[in-house]
Amino acid sequence: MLEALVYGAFAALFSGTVLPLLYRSKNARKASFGLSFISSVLLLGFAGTILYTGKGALFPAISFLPGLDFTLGVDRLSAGFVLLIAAVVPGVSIYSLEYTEHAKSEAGKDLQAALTNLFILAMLLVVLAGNMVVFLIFWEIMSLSSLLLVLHDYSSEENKKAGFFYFVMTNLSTAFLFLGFISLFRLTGSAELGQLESVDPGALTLPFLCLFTGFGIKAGLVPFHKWLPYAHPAAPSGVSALMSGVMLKVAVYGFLRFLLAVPSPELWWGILVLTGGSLSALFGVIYALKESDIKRLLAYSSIENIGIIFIGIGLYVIFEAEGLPALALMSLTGACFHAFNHALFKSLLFLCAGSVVHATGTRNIEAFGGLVKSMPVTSALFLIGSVSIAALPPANGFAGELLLYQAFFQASALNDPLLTVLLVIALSGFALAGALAAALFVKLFGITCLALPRSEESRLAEEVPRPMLIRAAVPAAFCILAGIFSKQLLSLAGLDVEYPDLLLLGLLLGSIYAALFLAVRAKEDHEMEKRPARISETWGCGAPTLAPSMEYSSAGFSEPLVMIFKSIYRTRIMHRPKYFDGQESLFKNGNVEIRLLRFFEEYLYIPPARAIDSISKRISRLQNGKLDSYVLYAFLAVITLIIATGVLV
Amino acid sequence: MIDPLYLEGVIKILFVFVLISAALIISTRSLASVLNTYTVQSFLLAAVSFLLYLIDGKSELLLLAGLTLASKVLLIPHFINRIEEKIKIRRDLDFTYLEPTTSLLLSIGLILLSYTFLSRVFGDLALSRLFFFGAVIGLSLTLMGMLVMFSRKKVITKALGYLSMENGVLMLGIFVTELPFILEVLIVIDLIILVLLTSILAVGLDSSIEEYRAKIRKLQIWNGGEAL
Amino acid sequence: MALIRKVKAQAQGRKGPGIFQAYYDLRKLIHKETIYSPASSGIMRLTPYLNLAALLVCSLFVPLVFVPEPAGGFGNVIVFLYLLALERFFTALCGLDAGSAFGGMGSSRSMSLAAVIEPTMVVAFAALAFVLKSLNLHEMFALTAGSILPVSPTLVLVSISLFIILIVETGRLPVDNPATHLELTMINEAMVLEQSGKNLALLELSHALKQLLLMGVLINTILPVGLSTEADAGKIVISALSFLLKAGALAVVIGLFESSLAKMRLFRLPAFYMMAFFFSALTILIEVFA
Amino acid sequence: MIRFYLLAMGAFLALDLLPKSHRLMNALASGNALLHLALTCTALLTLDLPVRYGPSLYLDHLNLYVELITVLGFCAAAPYAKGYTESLMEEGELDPKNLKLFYLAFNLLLVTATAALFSDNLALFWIFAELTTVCAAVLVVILSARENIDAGLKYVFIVSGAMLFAFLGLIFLFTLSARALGEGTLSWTELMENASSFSPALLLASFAFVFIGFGAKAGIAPFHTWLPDAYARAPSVSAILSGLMQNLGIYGILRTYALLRVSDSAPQASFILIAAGLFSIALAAFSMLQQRNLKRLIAFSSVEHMGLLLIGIGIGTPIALFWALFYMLVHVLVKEALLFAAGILHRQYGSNMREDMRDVFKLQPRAAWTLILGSIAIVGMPPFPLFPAKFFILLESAEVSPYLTLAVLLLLILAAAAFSNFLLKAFSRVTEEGEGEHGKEPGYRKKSFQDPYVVRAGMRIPTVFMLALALLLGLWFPEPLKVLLEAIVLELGYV
Repeated sequence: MLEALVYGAFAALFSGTVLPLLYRSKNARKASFGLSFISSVLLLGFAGTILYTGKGALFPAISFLPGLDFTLGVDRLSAGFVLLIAAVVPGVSIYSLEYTEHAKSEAGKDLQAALTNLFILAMLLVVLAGNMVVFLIFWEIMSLSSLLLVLHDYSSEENKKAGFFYFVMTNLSTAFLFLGFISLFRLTGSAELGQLESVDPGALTLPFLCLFTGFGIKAGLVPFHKWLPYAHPAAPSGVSALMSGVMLKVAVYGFLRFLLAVPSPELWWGILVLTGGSLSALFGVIYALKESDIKRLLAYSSIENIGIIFIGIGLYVIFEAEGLPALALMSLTGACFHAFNHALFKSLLFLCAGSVVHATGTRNIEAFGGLVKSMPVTSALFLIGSVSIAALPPANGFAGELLLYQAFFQASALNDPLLTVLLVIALSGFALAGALAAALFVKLFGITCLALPRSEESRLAEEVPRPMLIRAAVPAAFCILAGIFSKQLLSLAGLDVEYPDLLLLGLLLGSIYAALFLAVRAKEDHEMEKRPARISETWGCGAPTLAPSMEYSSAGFSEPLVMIFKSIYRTRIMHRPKYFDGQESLFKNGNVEIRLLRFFEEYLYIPPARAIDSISKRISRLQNGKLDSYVLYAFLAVITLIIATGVLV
Repeated sequence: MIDPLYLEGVIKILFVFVLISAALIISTRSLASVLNTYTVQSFLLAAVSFLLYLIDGKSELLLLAGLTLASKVLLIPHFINRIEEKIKIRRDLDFTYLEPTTSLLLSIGLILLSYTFLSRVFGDLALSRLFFFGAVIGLSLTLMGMLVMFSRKKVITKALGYLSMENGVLMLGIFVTELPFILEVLIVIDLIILVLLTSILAVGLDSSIEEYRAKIRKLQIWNGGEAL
Repeated sequence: MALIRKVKAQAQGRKGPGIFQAYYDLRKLIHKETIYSPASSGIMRLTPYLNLAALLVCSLFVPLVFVPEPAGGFGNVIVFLYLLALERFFTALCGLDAGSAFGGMGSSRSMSLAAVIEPTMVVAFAALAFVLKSLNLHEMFALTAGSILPVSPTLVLVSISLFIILIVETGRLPVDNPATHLELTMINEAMVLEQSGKNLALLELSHALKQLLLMGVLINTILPVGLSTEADAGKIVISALSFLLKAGALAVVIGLFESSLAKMRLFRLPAFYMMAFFFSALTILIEVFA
Repeated sequence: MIRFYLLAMGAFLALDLLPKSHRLMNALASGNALLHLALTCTALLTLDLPVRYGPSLYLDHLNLYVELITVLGFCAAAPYAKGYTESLMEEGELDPKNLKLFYLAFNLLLVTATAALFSDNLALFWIFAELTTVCAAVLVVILSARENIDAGLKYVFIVSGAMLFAFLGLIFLFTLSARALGEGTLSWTELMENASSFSPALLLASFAFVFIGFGAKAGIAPFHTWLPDAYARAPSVSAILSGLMQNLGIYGILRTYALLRVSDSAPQASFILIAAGLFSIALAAFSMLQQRNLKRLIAFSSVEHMGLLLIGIGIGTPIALFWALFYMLVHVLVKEALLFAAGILHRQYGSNMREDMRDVFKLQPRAAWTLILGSIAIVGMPPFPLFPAKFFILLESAEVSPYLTLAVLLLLILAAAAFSNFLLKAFSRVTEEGEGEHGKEPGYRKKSFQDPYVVRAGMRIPTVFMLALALLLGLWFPEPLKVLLEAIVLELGYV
C-alpha cells in the first residue's frame, strides 16, 4: 500500500521528466508540473503515515551491479525529509508552471520542466537510498540536474561563473563523500550505512571528517559556503527555492544518517560541528545584512539557517557523548524541525522574491518599495515569510529555535564546566544571529514592501498572475500551521520533548488581538459621525511632499550594524589611475572604489585556484610539440624506470 | 680450429669498436659519416656473431650474421643514401639539449648504469664474463641510440639513432641467450618497414605538400606491400 | 514610568507632572482622532493592536503578584523573550512604513541595538535558568518566592545585567531619551512618530506594560520578598502592595540613574551592553565552577 | 592457423585494392569489421575457452574481450569514416587518390590488431603490435599535410622506440624460460604455467621493459606525448583508430603483470604500475585545464583514464581488475562518442579551437548534447557506467592507501573542471542579432557559420549508438558480461 504511493510518486516524476522532452509543447510542460504536484501529494500521504506509525519499510532490492543491489529504504528520519520535500514541491511546481514560460527558447522551457522533475526525483531517491552507492549515484544526479538548471541562461557571463564555481564545489563535496563512504565501506565491509556498532570509534575519525567536509560543502557551511550566493541568484526562482529549501537539507540528511548510525559519537565531533554551525550562522547573517541583491541576501540567510541546524546537530552529538539522551533528543528534534521549517519559509521567500523580481525586473532592493500597495497579496505572503524566518512566535521559524534554546538553557546539566562555557558562548552567538536575522528581515520587508516606491519599476509593478500567488500561499499556510500546531506535530511524530504549546499561545494572541481591535473599532464607530479618520501626509520636517529619495535606504538601514561589525566587513580601496603617457606622469583620469573585501574568497578560494592554474600552465608547457623533447621525456622515464627497478630488485 | 680464448679477445676488441662507433654516431656532424659509422657498427655486429659461431657452432648465429650483413650493411644504408640524395641535406649541425661532448660524458654514465643494473638483475643467472659484457654493451648501445634520437635534429639522424638502438637490442639478444632465428627475422622486417616509413615521412617533412603527394603516390604500393 | 518622570523632574529641581499624568495622556489620546499617512499601509494599522496583544500575553508569563502553577508552557522564558522580539519587530516595521526618514532611522537603530542586546538578554535569562534550574519563569519565581534575600548571591549579578537590559529595552537614558524629539537622539520615539490618536495610545500603553514586566522580573529576582505562591486573597493583596512598593523604589532608582547620566553616543552603546553581558556570563561561570 | 587467417586477410586486402568507388571500399571495410565482430561473438559463444590452435593461435576470454572492444570500435568507425572522408574530400583536404591507402590501412589495422591479440607467442604479439603502430601512423598522415606528418613521425618514433625496450623485456623473458625449462619459449601459456619458477629479479626487469613498450602504446605518461598531437592533427577517424590501439598496450601490460603475480616481485610491479598511473592522471588532469583545443582535451582525458586503468590493474585485487576491465569497454564507447561529436563540430567550424565555436546549440544541437552527455559520462558521473567502475576501483585503492584515493579523487575533480570549463566557454557563445561579421576567425573563413553542416546519417548514427550503449550499460549490467569478466579474472590467476 505505502510502497504503491512511493512507486506512484516515482512514476509521476519520471514521466514528468521524459514528457516535456518527448512532446515539446506547453501542455506537456503543464502536465509535467502537474505530475510533480501529484507526486508530492502522494509523498505527503506516504511520509505522514510512516512518521505516524514509525514503522520503517525496506523496498525489495533490485540486483543492479555485480556485488551490489539497488536498495531503497525508509525510516522515520528519511520519512521526515521526504515530508520536507513533499511540503516544498507543490508550491514550486505550480509556481514554475507560470515562471518557466518566461524562458528564452522553447527548448529551454522543456528542459527546465524536465530537469526540475529530475531534480526532485533525484533528491527524493537520495533520501530513500538504501546504501552508499545508490546514495552517491542520486547525489550526483541531483547535483548535475541542479547545475544544468543554474545554467539555464548559459549565455550570461555571471551565470557561467556561477555554474562553474558550483560545479567545482559540488564535485569537491562529492569527492569527500566518496572518500568517506569508501573508508566506511572498508570498515564495515558492506555498502549499508547502518552497521557501525561493531566498529571502534577511533577508526571512524577519517570517515567523520570526510563526510563532515563533504556534506558541509554541499550544505553551504562556512567557510565552504561561497557557492550558494553565486548559484542561487543564477537559478530560476522556483529552482532556487528547491535548492536552498530542499537540497541543502538533503546534505543535512546525509550527515544525520551517518551520525545516527554511529553508536557512540565522540565529544570533539560535536564541538567541531557546533563551532562550524555557529560560525556559519553568524557570518551568514552578517554578510546578508550588507547584501542588496534580494536573492543573494536570501542565499546568505540560508547559510545562516543551515548554521542553526548544524548547531542543533552539534548539540545533539555533545549531549549524546555526555550521556544526556533527553537533551540530545531535544536538540536533534530542534535541528530536524528547523530544517523542515526552513525549507518551508525559505521556499516561500524565494518564491515571493521571484515574483517581486518578475514584477519589477530588478534584483536590487534599493529599487523596490511600496509594493504593499501594488502587489498586496505577495507582500502579505512575504510578511508571513519574514515573520517566520525572524523566528517570531507563533510562526514556525520560532518553533525549531525554541527547542534549541531550551537545549542550550539546560546545558547546566552538563558536568563539564568548560563545555558549559563553550555552550554559553555558542548560545550568545546563536542569540546574536537570531536578532540580526530579525533586523535583516525588518530591513528586507520594510524596504521592499513598505513606504514609497523607490523606482519607476516598482511603482509600475503589478500583481503576478494567480498561479504564482497560489503556489506561494501553499508554503505560507504550511508556515503558520506548522508553527501553531508544532507541539501536536511533534507528538504525532512520536517525539515527546518538553515543549510549550504554541497553539494555546496563538489562540490567546489572536483572541486578545481581536478583542482589542473590536473594542477600539467600536469606539471609533460612535465617534465616526463626529470626526472621520483623517488621511494626511507624513511629517517631512515641513517639506511639502515626501520624495522617495528622502526615505531610509537599505544600506542606510544596516549602517549601524555595519559600524558595529566593521571588523568583519573589511573594505579595500582600489585605485586605478589612467595616464596619457607611458611614464604615468600625465594623469588622465582614474577611478577609486572602496569595495567590500570578500574575505573568504580572497584568502581561501583564490590562492589554491591560482596555484593550480600556474602549475597547469607550467605542465602544459611540457607538451611543446617538439619531437626531441618528447623523446627526451621518454629517455628520462626509461632511465628512472631502470634505476627504480635496480633499486626495487 | 682457432683457440676460443683468442677469439674471445678479438670479440672484446670488437666491443670496444662498437662503443666507439656509437660515440661517433652521437658526435659526428656529417650525415654521410653517421651513416657510414652505422654501417660499420652493423658490420661489427655481424662479425661478432660470426665469431661467436666459430666459438660454439650454432647455425643461428651464422644465419644471423648473414642476415645482418644483408639487411643492415647493404640494404638499409643503400636506401637511406637514396633518401639523402632526395632531400638535399648533407650535414646535421644543430644539436638540441646536448652538445656532443656532454652527450659523450653522459653515454659513459649510461654504460655504468647499464652495467650496475644488469649486474643486479643477472645476479643469480651466472653468465660468463664475456657474455655479460656483451649484454652490458647491448643495453648501453640501446640507450645511446635513444640519446641520439633526441639530441639530433634531422629526422634521418633520428632514424639512424633508432637503428643503432635496434643494434643494441640485437646484441643483447645475441649475448644473453640464443633467440630463435625467426625473432631476428621479425625484428629486421619491422626495422625495414619503419625505416621506409620514417624516411618517406622525412622526405615529406622537408618538401612542400604538392611534390610530396607525388612522392607518396610512388611509395604507397611499397607501404602496403611491406606491411603484408 | 510616571514616577520616573516625577523623580527626574525633582532631581532636576522642577516640579514634574503628577504621577497619574501618563493616564491622563492616554485618555486624551484615546479621544483624539487617528491620522494615517498615505504612504503607510496595513502595518500601520495592525501594529498597535498586535503589540498590545503580544505584551498582554507576555504579562501572563511574569508573575507580578503571585505565582500560578505553570501550565501549557506559559512562563517559558524563550517564548517570553520572543514575544518581546515580536513587539519590537512590528514597531520597527511601522517605523519604516510611513516612509519618513525619522521612522527609518529609528527602526534601523532600534533593530541594531536590539541585535546587540539580544545575546545579553538571552544569556542573562540563561543565567537565571541556570541558577534557578528551570526554563519557566513561574517555576523560577516559585523557587525564589518568600525568601527575603535573593536565594543565591549570583542572582545579584544577574539582576545588574537585568537592570541594564531594562534600561535598554524601555529606551531610557543613556540609551535613548524618551522625552526628546530631536532626530539625532531619538530611537523609540522616532518609530512611533507617525502614530497618532488611539494607536499611539495603544503603543504607549504597551510600552509602559513592557517596562512593568521587565521591572517585575527584576524585582522578583533581586528581592522576591512578599511574593505569594498560592492564589489566596490576603496574600495576593500583601504581595500586590509589596510589589507596588518595590516597583516604586525601583522607579526612583531608575529615575536617579537616568538623570545622573547623559545620553551615550550610539556606537558607544555596545560597550555598555558588554557590561551586562559580562555580568550574566560571570553568573553562569560562577554557577558552573561552584 | 593464424597463418591461414593471415592468408585469408591478405586475399581480402588484395581484393581491397581493386574497387574504384568509395562506396564499395567503405562497404568492404565495414564488411570486414562486421566479419570480425561475427567471428568474435561466435568464438565467445561456441568455443569452450581457452583453446589453442596450432603453435601460435590462442583464444581465451581476455583476448576475445579486448578484440570485442576493438572490433566494436571499428564497426562504429567504418560508417562514420565514409561521411567524414567525403566531406574531407569536398574540402579538398584529402586527396582522393589517398582514399585507397586510407582504407587499406584501415583494414590492415584491424587485421594486425586481431593477429596481435590472438597470437600466443609474445614475439608475434610484439611484431604485430609494431605493425599496428605503422598502420595507425599511415592513417594519421593520410592528409599528408605537414602537421599530420609531424604527428605521425612522433607517433612512430616514440612508440617504436619504446617498443624496442619491450623487445629487450621479451629477451629477458626468453632467457628466464630457457633457464627454467632448458628450452626457451615465449608463449603466454607456457610462461604462465611456470612463471613461479622464474627468478623474480629478472622477471621484474623484463616486466619493467615490457611496461615501457606497451605503456607507450597505451599512452601512459610520460610516453603519452604522441597522443595529443595525433588526436589533434589527424582526422577524427584516424584519431579514433589510433585510440583503439591503446587497449592493445593495456592488454600487453595486463598479461605481463599476470605473469608476475605468482612470483615474489609482484608488489614491486604493482608499485610501478600505481606510480605510473598516478603520474599519468596528475599530468593529464593538469594539462587538461589549459586546453582550448577540444581534441587535445579528449586526448589528455584518455591519458588520464589509462592511468586509472593502470591503478586498477596494479591494485591487484579481483574486484579492482574486474572493474578495470569493464572500465576499458565503457571508456572506448564514451570516448568514441566524444570523438565522433568532436569530428562533427570540426566539420562545422573547420577547427577544434574553443574560440571558433559559436551558436553550437543552434547549428549542431545533437553533437552538442552528445558532447555534454559524453563529458558527463567521461568524468564518471552517473547514470553512466564509468561511475560504479570508478567507485569500485577507488574502493579497492583505499586498500593500498586512503591518500592514494584522495589524490586520485582530487585530480579527477580537476579533469571534470577542465571539461565543464571548456564546454561552458565553447557552447555559451551566442551571436545576438546585429552582431558583426566574424570574418577574422579561421572557423568562419571556411564556411559562413549561419548554415549548419549537414551531418550524414552514417556519422550521426554511430555517435548516438555508442552513447546509448554506454547509457544502457550504466542502467543495466548484463549477466553474460559479468560471467565473461569473472572468467577473465580467473584466467589471469586472480583469486
